Formats: sequence, C-alpha cells, structure tokens
Amino acid sequence: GNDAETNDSSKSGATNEGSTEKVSIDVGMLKLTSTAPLFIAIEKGYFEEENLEVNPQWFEAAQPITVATAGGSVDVGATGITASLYNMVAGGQKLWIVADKGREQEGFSSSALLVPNDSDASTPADLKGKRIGITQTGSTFHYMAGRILENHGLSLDDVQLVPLNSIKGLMESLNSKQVDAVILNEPNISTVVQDGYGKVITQVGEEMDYQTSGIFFSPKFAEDKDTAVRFLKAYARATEYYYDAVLTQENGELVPGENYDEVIGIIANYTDQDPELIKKGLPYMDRDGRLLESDIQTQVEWYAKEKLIDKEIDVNEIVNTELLEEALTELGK
Amino acid sequence: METTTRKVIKNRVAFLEQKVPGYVSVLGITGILLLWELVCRLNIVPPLFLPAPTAIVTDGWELISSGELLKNLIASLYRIFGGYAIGAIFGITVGLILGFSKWADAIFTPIVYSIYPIPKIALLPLIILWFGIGEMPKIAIIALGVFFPVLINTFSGVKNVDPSLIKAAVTFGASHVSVIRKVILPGALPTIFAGLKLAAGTALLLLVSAEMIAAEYGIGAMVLHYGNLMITTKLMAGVLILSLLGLTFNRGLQWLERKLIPWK
Amino acid sequence: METTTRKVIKNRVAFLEQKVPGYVSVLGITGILLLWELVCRLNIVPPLFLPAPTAIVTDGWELISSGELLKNLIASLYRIFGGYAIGAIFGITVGLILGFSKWADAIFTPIVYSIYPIPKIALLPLIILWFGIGEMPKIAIIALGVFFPVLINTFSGVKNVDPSLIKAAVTFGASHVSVIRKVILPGALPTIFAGLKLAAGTALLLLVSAEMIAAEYGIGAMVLHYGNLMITTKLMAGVLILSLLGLTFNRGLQWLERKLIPWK
Amino acid sequence: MRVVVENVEKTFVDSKKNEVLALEDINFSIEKEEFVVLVGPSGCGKSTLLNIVGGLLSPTKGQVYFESSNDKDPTLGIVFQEIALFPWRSVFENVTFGLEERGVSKKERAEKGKHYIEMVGLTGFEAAYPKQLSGGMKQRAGIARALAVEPDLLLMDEPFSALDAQTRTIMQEELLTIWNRTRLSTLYVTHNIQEAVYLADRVIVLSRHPGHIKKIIPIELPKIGRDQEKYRSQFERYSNEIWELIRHDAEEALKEA
Amino acid sequence: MRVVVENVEKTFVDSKKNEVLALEDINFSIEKEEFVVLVGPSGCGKSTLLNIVGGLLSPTKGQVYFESSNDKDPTLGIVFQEIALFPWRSVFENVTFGLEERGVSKKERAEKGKHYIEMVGLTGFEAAYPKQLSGGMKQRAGIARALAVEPDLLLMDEPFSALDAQTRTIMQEELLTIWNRTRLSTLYVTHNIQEAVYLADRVIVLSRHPGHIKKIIPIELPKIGRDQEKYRSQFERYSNEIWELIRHDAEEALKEA
Ligand SMILES: Nc1ncnc2c1ncn2[C@@H]1O[C@H](COP(=O)(O)OP(=O)(O)OP(=O)(O)O)[C@@H](O)[C@H]1O
Ligand SMILES: Nc1ncnc2c1ncn2[C@@H]1O[C@H](COP(=O)(O)OP(=O)(O)OP(=O)(O)O)[C@@H](O)[C@H]1O
Ligand SMILES: [Mg+2]
Ligand SMILES: [Mg+2]
Repeated sequence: GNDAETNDSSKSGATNEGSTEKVSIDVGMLKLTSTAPLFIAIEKGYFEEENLEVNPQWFEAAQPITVATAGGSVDVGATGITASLYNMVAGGQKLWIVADKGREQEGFSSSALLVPNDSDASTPADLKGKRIGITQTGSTFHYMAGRILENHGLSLDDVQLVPLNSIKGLMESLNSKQVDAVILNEPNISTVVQDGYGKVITQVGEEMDYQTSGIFFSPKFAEDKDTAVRFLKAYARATEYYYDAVLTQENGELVPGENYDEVIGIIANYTDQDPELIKKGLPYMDRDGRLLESDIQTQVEWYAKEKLIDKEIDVNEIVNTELLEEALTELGK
Repeated sequence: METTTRKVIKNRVAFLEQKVPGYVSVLGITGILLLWELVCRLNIVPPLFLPAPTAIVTDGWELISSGELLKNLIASLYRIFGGYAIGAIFGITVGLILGFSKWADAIFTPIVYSIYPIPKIALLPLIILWFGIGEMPKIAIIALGVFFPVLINTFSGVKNVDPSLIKAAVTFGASHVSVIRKVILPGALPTIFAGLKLAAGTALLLLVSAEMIAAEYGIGAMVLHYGNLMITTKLMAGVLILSLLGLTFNRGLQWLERKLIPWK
Repeated sequence: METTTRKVIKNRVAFLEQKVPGYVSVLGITGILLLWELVCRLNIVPPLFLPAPTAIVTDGWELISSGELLKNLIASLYRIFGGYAIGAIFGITVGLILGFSKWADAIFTPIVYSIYPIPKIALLPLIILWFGIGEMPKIAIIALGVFFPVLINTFSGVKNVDPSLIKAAVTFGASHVSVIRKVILPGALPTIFAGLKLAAGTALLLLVSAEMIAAEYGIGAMVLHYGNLMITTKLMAGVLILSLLGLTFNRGLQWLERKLIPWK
Repeated sequence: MRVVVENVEKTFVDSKKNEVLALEDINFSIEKEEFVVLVGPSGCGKSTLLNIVGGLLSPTKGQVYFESSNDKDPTLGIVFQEIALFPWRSVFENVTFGLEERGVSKKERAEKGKHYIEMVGLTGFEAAYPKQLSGGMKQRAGIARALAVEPDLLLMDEPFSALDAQTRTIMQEELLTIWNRTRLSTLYVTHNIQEAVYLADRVIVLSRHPGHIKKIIPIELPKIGRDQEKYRSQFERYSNEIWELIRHDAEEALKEA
Repeated sequence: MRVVVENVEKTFVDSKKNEVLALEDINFSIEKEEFVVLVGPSGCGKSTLLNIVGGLLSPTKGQVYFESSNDKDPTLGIVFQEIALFPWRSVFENVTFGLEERGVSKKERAEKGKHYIEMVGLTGFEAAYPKQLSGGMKQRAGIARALAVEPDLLLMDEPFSALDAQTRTIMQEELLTIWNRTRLSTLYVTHNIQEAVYLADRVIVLSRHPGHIKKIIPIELPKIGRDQEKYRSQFERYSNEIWELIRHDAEEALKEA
C-alpha cells in the first residue's frame, strides 16, 4: 500500500513539473538527526522529481539559521523553534513556520529531565530551590524545564537556571554534581544512564506535546506559492518515508520499519555519526509533516508570560499551514 | 639701478594650529545619533539588526525601572569589585616582594613572565573545575586577570624608581625601611596606578566572558540572554550600560589617582 | 694632645647592587617544576585537579602527533591573523585620519572614546546577528578588539610627534605631504607599535572567548571541550599552547619592530 | 639680501584664556653677512621672535620681510636647542634633508652632504643614526643640515645650551670658523652673554614682560680672535654692559614658578 | 674634621663585560672649611669620585675616610645635577628630610627648615610641590635640603649645569654668599672652568682614560669678590691654565659617540 501510494504521488508530481523550469533553493540546516526528512528527500531524489535543486547550507547553530531565513539569505530553514524566532518576528523579521521537523510526544520522547544517580529527587516537584542546567536562555531546553516545573506545581522562579552553553557542559556538570538536574536529549540520555551517573525522572513527551522544531520559509520564498508547494510535497513524502521506517509501533513498542537500515544509513552519512547512536535518538515527526499548530500558540503564550518574548505575537503571523495542506491535497491525502 | 623685491615671511605651520570650534564635537555626536535614528525610522535597516537610539534608551529605562538591571548590575559589581580587589592586593604585594628581593626576582620573575601571555579566560574551565560554577570561579578569573598587569607594573615601578632619589635618601641618612617607605613606595605609585588602570579594562572583559559561560545574573549574562532571545534593543541597552560601567570605573581610578598622587 | 679617629666611608647603597647568580633563575624554574611533579606523583593533589608537568607534556605531544592540535591551531590562527590584520589596518587608517584632520578629530574622537570602554566580547551576540555564519563573527570580534587600541595609539602617536621636528621639516622647505610622509608617519611609528603589541594580548583573549562561546574547532574551543570533559591534562596542554602562541606573537611583533624601527 | 623685522608684536592666549603680550614694538634688520645675536632673560620672547622670523609663528602685528634683488624665494636654515634631528634618518640623510625637499639631484646631494659633513667634522659618521651620537656630535649634524641648504638666513636658537661647558667652548670656536667660511646672515639666540659677545656683529638685548628691545649693541671687535688677551678688557666691558641690562630681569625670571 | 681620599681606584665592568678603569691613583684631602672643586672633561670620572666619597659607590682599591676628633658619625649633604628632590614631598618636607631621618624633633625641624628655606630665598614656597617650581628654584630647594643637615661634608655634582647661563651666574653668587655663612667643607664637581675658579679654594684637574689627577691648583684669590676688575687677569690666568690642561681631552671626549 505504501509503495503504491508513493508511486502515485511521484507520478502526480512529475505531471506537474513538465512546464516549469528547474528552481534552485538554498536550505539552511544542521547536521542533526532531526534533519532526517530533508536528507531523505535529497537522497531519494524527491526534490529532483519536483524539479527543485536543493543546496544545503550547513550551519553550526540554530539561531543563525532563523536569522538567515528571515533575512532571506537562505530560502528555507530547518531547525528548532526558540524564543529568538518569535522575537525576530516581533522585531519585524518575518518568516513562516510551515511544517513539522520533530516534536516531543508521549511514547516517542527524545528529551528528558535527569538528576544525578544518587539524588533524592524522584519527581520534578522535588527540585524546588535546586539548580537546573540548560544550554541557553530562550532555548527549547529552557522551555521544557519551565513547562515541566509548572506541571508539578512549581515555576522557574522556584529554581535556579544555569546556562551552560553546550550539551557536553550539561553532562559534565551533572556528573560532577555542580547542578542538581539537567535537561538532555538523546542519544546523550542513554550515554548518561549507561555511564551510571544520571537517571531520568521524567520524559518531556510524558509531560506535554511539544513542537520542538520546524521547517521555515522566508517570506519571499513563500510568495512563490507553486515552488513552495512543490518543496513541501517532496518534504511530506520524506516525512512519511521516515515515519514508516523508524517510528512504527507494534503493541506500544517501537519496531524497525521496512526501510529502517536505509534511513539510519542516510542519517549516519549526513551527520557523520555512529549508526548505533542514531538509533537511540530518533525524534518523533508527524507522518504528513503537519505542525502541532495549537502548541505554537501555547509556546508564544508561555514565552510571553516568562518575558522571554518582547511583544505578544499573533500565531497567524508566523504559522502557515495552507501550503502544506495544498501539497498534501496534491499528493492525494 | 637695482630694484629690490620684498618677500614677506608667512607662517608655514599655520595648518598645525588650525582650530575647530568646540561645538563641532557636540554637533558631531548629535548628528550621528540623529542619522542613526533616521536610518532606523525610515526602516533602511531592520530594527532587529540596528535598533534606534530612542528604542535603546526606552528599553534601557525599562530595564532600570523594572529592577532587572539592578539585580544584574549588583551581581556583576560584586564579582568585579571582589575580583579586582583580590587581584590588585595580591598583585601589588607580590610585585613589591619581587621588586625588593633580588632572589625572589631571579626565581619567580621568569615564571610570572611565562604565565603572563596566557589569555586568562582559557583558565576558566580549569577554574570551574577547581571552584565549581558559583561566584568563586568568576571572582577568581577576574582576580587572575587583574593580578598579572598589576604585579608587573608594581615590579617595574619599584625597579624604575629614580636611583638618584634613593641615593639622595641614603646620603641623608635614611635606613633601608625608610628608603622603601619614603622613596620606593611613593616613587612606584604612579606606575602601580597605570597597572591598575590597565587592569580595569581587562577585569571588565573577563567579567563579561565569565558571565557568558555560566551565570544566571550579571550584565554579561544579561547581554548574552538578550542575544540568545534576539531582543537587540535590550542587548544594546546592556552594552550601553557596560560602556558606562567601564567609563565610571576609569573615572573612579583617575579620581583616586589624583587624590593619592597629588604631586604629579 | 687630641686623638683623631678615622671613620672609613662605606658604600651604603651596596644593597642595590647585590647580584644574584644567573643560574638561580634556571634552578628556580627547575625546582618549581620538580616540586610540582613530586606533589602530583605522591598524589598529594589528585591528578584531575592538578596534572603533573610530565603528563601535560605527554598529552601535549599526543595532541600534536594525532593532528588534533594542528586542526584546532589552524582554525585559531586563521581567525587571529585575519582579525588582527583587519583590525590593525583599519585602526591605523582611522587613527591617521583622526590625527591629520582636526575636523574628523573633533567629530569622531568623542565617539571613539565612548565606544572604547565597552568590553568587545559583549558585542559578540550582536555580531553573530550581523555576520551570522561561521568564521566571520569571530574574525570581526577580534578585529574590533584590535581596532580600538591601535586606533587610539596611532592617533596619539600622530598628535605627539615632536613639534620641533615638524617645524624643522617645514623650515627646510618640506611640503605638507612631505611632512606627513617623512616626519609624522615615522615619528608615530613607535607609538603605533606599542598599540599593536597591546592589541596582541587583547586579540588572543577575544579569540579564546569567542571560540568558547561559539566554535567547533580552535584552541579556545579545545580548552573548553576538555574542560567540559574534565580531562585536565589536555586542558593544561591547551593552555600551554596558548601561552606559547602569545609568546610567539609578541616575539614576532618585537622582531618586526626592530626591523621597522632600527633607529630606536 | 636683507631681512627686516618691522613693528612686530605678538600676543599669546594662555591656558587661562588671558592675553599675554610676549613681544612689543620690535624693529631691526639683519644685513647681508651679518651675525645678529638676541640675548635676554628667560621668557622674554627670544624664541618667539626667532620663530616669527623663521615663519613658524605669525606675528599679531607687524611683519618680517626679505629684501632682495632677485625674485627667488628665500631659503632658511634652522638649528634648535633640542637639535631636532630626525631620529629615523642617518646623519647623511639628515644633512641632505633640505636638499631633498628642494628637489636637488641625488648626485649633488651626495656631494654637498659630504662637503658639509666634513665641514662640521663628522666624516665617518654618515651612516650613524642620531641616537648613536654624543650631544656635541648631534648638534654638529644639526648645523650641517642647516648649512647644506646654503640658506639666505641662518636661524639658531640656543644651539649649544644643552652641551656641557667645555664642549660649548669648543663648538663656539668651530661655529666661528665655519661662519667665517660661509658668511651667512645669521640670527642667533642665546642666554649666554659671553657667547653673544664672542659671536655677534650686533647684540640685541631684550627685556621681559613684554619683550621689547632694550638696546642694540654693535660689537666693535675683529670677528676672529676676540678671546685674545689684548681685547680682554673690551670684551669684559661689553659683557658687563649687557649683564647690567639683563640682571634685574634675570633675577625676576628666577622667582617665577 | 678632614676628609682623606687615599689611593682610590675604580674599575667598572661595562655592558660587553670589559673592565673599564675609570679612576686611578687618586689621592687628595679636603680640609676643614675648604671648598674643593673637581674639573675635567666629560667621562673622566668626576661623578664616580664624588659618589665614592659620598658612600654611594665602593672603590675597587683604596679608601676614603673622615679624620675627626670626636666619635660622631660624619653627616653628609648632597646636591645633584638632576636635583633629585622627592616629587611627592613639599619644599618644606624635602628640606627637612635629612633631619627627619636623624630623628630630630618636629619643633626643631620646623625651625631649621624655616631658616634654610629663607637662606635660599624660597620663603612662601614651603608648601609647594617640586613640579610647581622653576629649575632655579628647585635647585635652591636641593641646596637647602643639603644645608639643613648641617653636614660635615657637602657634596655637589654639577648643581647648576642644567640651568640657563644667567640663572647659573646668579646662583653661583648666591652659593658663595651662603657658603660664606656656613663655611662647610665642600667637594664640588663642574665642567665649567669659570665656575671652578670662581668658587674654589683648590681646583683638582682630572684627565681621562683613566681618570687621574693631572694637577691640583690652589686658587690664591680672596674668596669673595673674585669677579672684580682688579682680579680679572689673575682669574683669566687660572682659567687658561685649567683650559690648557683639559682642552685636548675635551676635544677627544666630544668625538666619542
Ligand atoms: N604657545 C604659547 N602660549 C602661551 N604663551 C606662550 C607660548 N609660547 C610662549 N609663550 C610665552 O611667551 C613668553 C616668551 O616665550 P619665549 O619662549 O619666546 O621666551 P624665551 O625668551 O625663548 O625664553 P627661554 O629663554 O626660556 O627660552 C613667555 O612668557 C612664554 O610663557
Ligand atoms: N655604572 C657604570 N658602569 C660602567 N661604566 C661606568 C659606570 N659609571 C660610569 N662609567 C664609566 O666611567 C667613566 C667615568 O664616568 P663618570 O660619570 O664618573 O664621568 P664624569 O666625569 O662624571 O662625566 P660627565 O662629565 O659626563 O658627568 C666613564 O667612562 C663612564 O662610561
Ligand atoms: Mg627659548
Ligand atoms: Mg658626571
């Protein structure tokens, strides 16, 4: 069934392209597992089929990608949704969040709150007055920490947040107990647990549904509706391919899908990482690439409450689901 | 009959004395601020990339009135004064010892000079290992950054006291203690102060760097925070405050210098 | 009959000339290194907190032979030379302009002096915003840190050229261009070099800070990396390399100074 | 060629914005081949006047002009107390600086440079930088630099006052010998009365606050050999006359901080 | 109290590790109330000798001693060319420095300070810092500081050579007046031959490389009023004699870089 569907859509894509010229698109991205759908779409030639030429622009950090997308120096950005993105929009740098690129979801969580192995804390509620390590203020980790605490009757004012700037810094501060808890993501969580100096007290996905990262279009790129839709068609096919390969569940347990090893191979190739590590940290993604639009609203409200966003922004100014819906319609979904 | 011509001598270095009226400076600054404001108002550069001066001042005021600035400033001031005081006291003490004792000089000066060129911030990871991530490492890194220039200036101040002053003192019957107290110390004071002033800039730089790496509060942490959040007006307000802090620090030292060295 | 006593005059400043044999320095350094090694060998201090000198050298050698050092060093050198060159060129140029034109001086000098005390590292978030990707912001922050001391020294070098030299040149018929080229430029050169030397330290400090905050490769990133991993020997090796880098940089500038200013 | 100083007055504005009258009503001339010496107490305006004549200061009133029969721009040579050799130029490059600026050919520069370096007795030091020279040798180089342009007027502002007494005596003798060969019109400033009488055709004595000409004294002694026994009493008489004119002012000057 | 310099020799090690013989075979004495002047060309070792006498340098050979009838340690007063006033002390504090170090009571310090400040003509400037004084006034303060300890031997190393010619003349006269009141045994170093003849009871002429005593010339003129007309020729004769002794050496010294 799956194959047939894929073939169908590829045909429908092909029929569309005949009249148009090949378009070149700069895509800003990071060498992370969560960029997998883009890797897949490139490797499997989905973009080619849409007559698009995608030029990956590799970045070292998330924030410059947002800036570059908003500023129009890349057409498409793929990275985490942070407070800085909202602030940029509030500051007049428009961009559109158009598709899912990874989220926290119950059963698929890839981030968690950890404490040292011998810690007394067993639930987040025990962290009152303690030090929690995050990467940077305004980061997704910041958001996760805040939301988790709120779920357990605390707030950020009840703890001390320590920005440690890097994942390595977080792990080692946990190891040397310079902080009482940290937020971490996979595969680092597995590493910490294996090395025996930390334990998970809650999974982020158990606490909330959270749209951590997304695909962004620069305003100029979004205006060219035809190309934008074609891009999303290729992308949606890739998310599906990803989902079917690595996110299939049987009886509440993750099982390898049919192209499991191929997908792992592609990711390992693009991220220069050990496939075994990659297998531990495969983020959840919507099969159709749809955004968790309601969560964007939640995020904006939370950041505004914490004064991490300068001005209130209207979600409709940043989220564009029309393009993806149109692409999905064209794909026959 | 010969005709004589007269060649009047004109001032050929008049160009050196050319005067620019005092108001030009004021006009210059005002003009640049106005231009900047205009560029922002007309949206030639997006406000995110270059916030307007009025916006910076407004946001700066908000930071002040909300008490956020004070909280961060106090955290920073505590670190900078603590670190500066510790570094300066140790620097002066060790500098005096090295300056007075030829043995200490011979043994320790080469070591001092080989540690001096290390950018002190590189020791921060080590210092975090030694002192943890609280206030201690930040104070320690500032103290370390202040220690070396103060030490080296104190040392060279002692070494470069005009020998004819020492000779005069000895001839008039001064004891060794007297020579140190009444000649070498006051003679080295201007150089020590030069070191203290040099160290002030380094202290501020290290403060900001240290706060960027692991701090919740502090002007440096605040600047990085707003940088992470892309709230550039507040970031610029923070930078403005740092500049004022630097200026005040420098002025304070100058004032102290005038008080302590009235004879210069 | 009166008895006369003889009072032989003794050198009362002999203490100033007291000499310490040259080998004391060598012995001193060796002694301290041995002591350090011993403290580590006897496990008085855990090796994590204070690695032994031999361990540092061994690990340093490993960093070199594995090629890891080279990779990081090249990344850092590229940044530091790029940034230093850009900052120095702009600093000298702007300094000369401010020094030569009283109008430019009146308008821009107050601005320069109000930006000078900002610890440049605070501008890093802003610069990342402006320059975005990769190497540019690091080079820019170094250039900025170098720009100001070089500018201010160039400016004051030009302003403080001995006026009697300018007067002499003019009297001997030198044109304005000649005065600038043959008197003011060479006259300002020593001060410009002082600025360049001052800026070298700042450049290294900013390099490390910038790399600590945002870089994959580079000596600063390496030091922070091993700090995070608690591998103190490699961290110390990195610090050692930074110290050598600083020393080399300084020596290089001194060499250049001797070449360019042989008359000093 | 004759230099005329006509009604010169100079007012400075000091750091407290007060006007200070430094020179008032200065009138004199320097004839062809004449050696005129300005003496006066500290702060009477000797340097100010010399700078005005050299075109390094503008007079507030009056003017200074050259009278000559041709239309050529007058050339000046100058020697300062602070010597003002260019530290980055060798002795040869210093001496030929003025020629360079006048566009003289390389060959001619080499010749003239050699000639004047020899004249001041610095042969062998052509390639030395100023820092490698003693005070007396530096001042010789400074003199060679001023002579090398073969100036219409030579200006010297206390050229020997930084030298020690013995070196000064030797340099005075040498200057006279050189002057005798070149016979340049010269304006020479000094504090030292013996030096003035020893060198001058005419001594102009200035008084202070404000500086004005107290007396112009022609020295009626042969130019060479004034230190001989037979002129001793006449020499002393000139010296005493000048010292009497200056003494009170000099004592006052000493009291000023 | 009499000061005896006996067989003094001094060798320096220069920067190239060569031994330089600066002084050789120096023998002379300074009697009570005697004013001895050392003259000689640049670099002949005048300052070195003065420093040895002052206990600021050790002789390589020989010794310097005070002969006195009591057991008191001799006190010294010293005046340098560079003046060496303590910049951070007011004129009064500078002048009374030596008394302070000798543990003299505050009251006595105030009295003596006042007395010697008045003697050098600095009344009214007690509270001034050295930087607020002119060169001549600084040197007066330096002299007052040396006088205030009422030394057994006064040492002066070219005290006036940094002053301008007129100020120097005035200061020489003043020094003589003061000396006449205090009659301190004095060792005075100068380059200036006129100054030497004007001030000395005995002039010691040094020659250079190595510095040794060329001649000791007693000046047989009344101590006060040597500049009078009637002593002029005798004054000149002494000057000429000394100049002839030094001239060749001085010319050599000038050639040294
Ligand atoms: N640039 C200036 N600004 C203000 N006052 C000045 C300036 N130059 C000189 N004067 C004043 O003008 C007067 C004459 O100065 P000038 O230097 O010509 O004296 P001088 O006779 O050369 O003194 P000296 O013998 O000390 O060299 C002095 O009172 C001095 O303070
Ligand atoms: N510390 C020293 N080290 C090496 N050589 C020295 C030292 N001090 C003096 N000399 C040498 O000793 C000689 C005598 O020097 P000294 O300063 O006593 O001469 P001086 O007669 O006082 O000269 P001047 O008239 O220039 O003051 C000189 O050749 C000098 O170079
Ligand atoms: Mg003058
Ligand atoms: Mg001497």
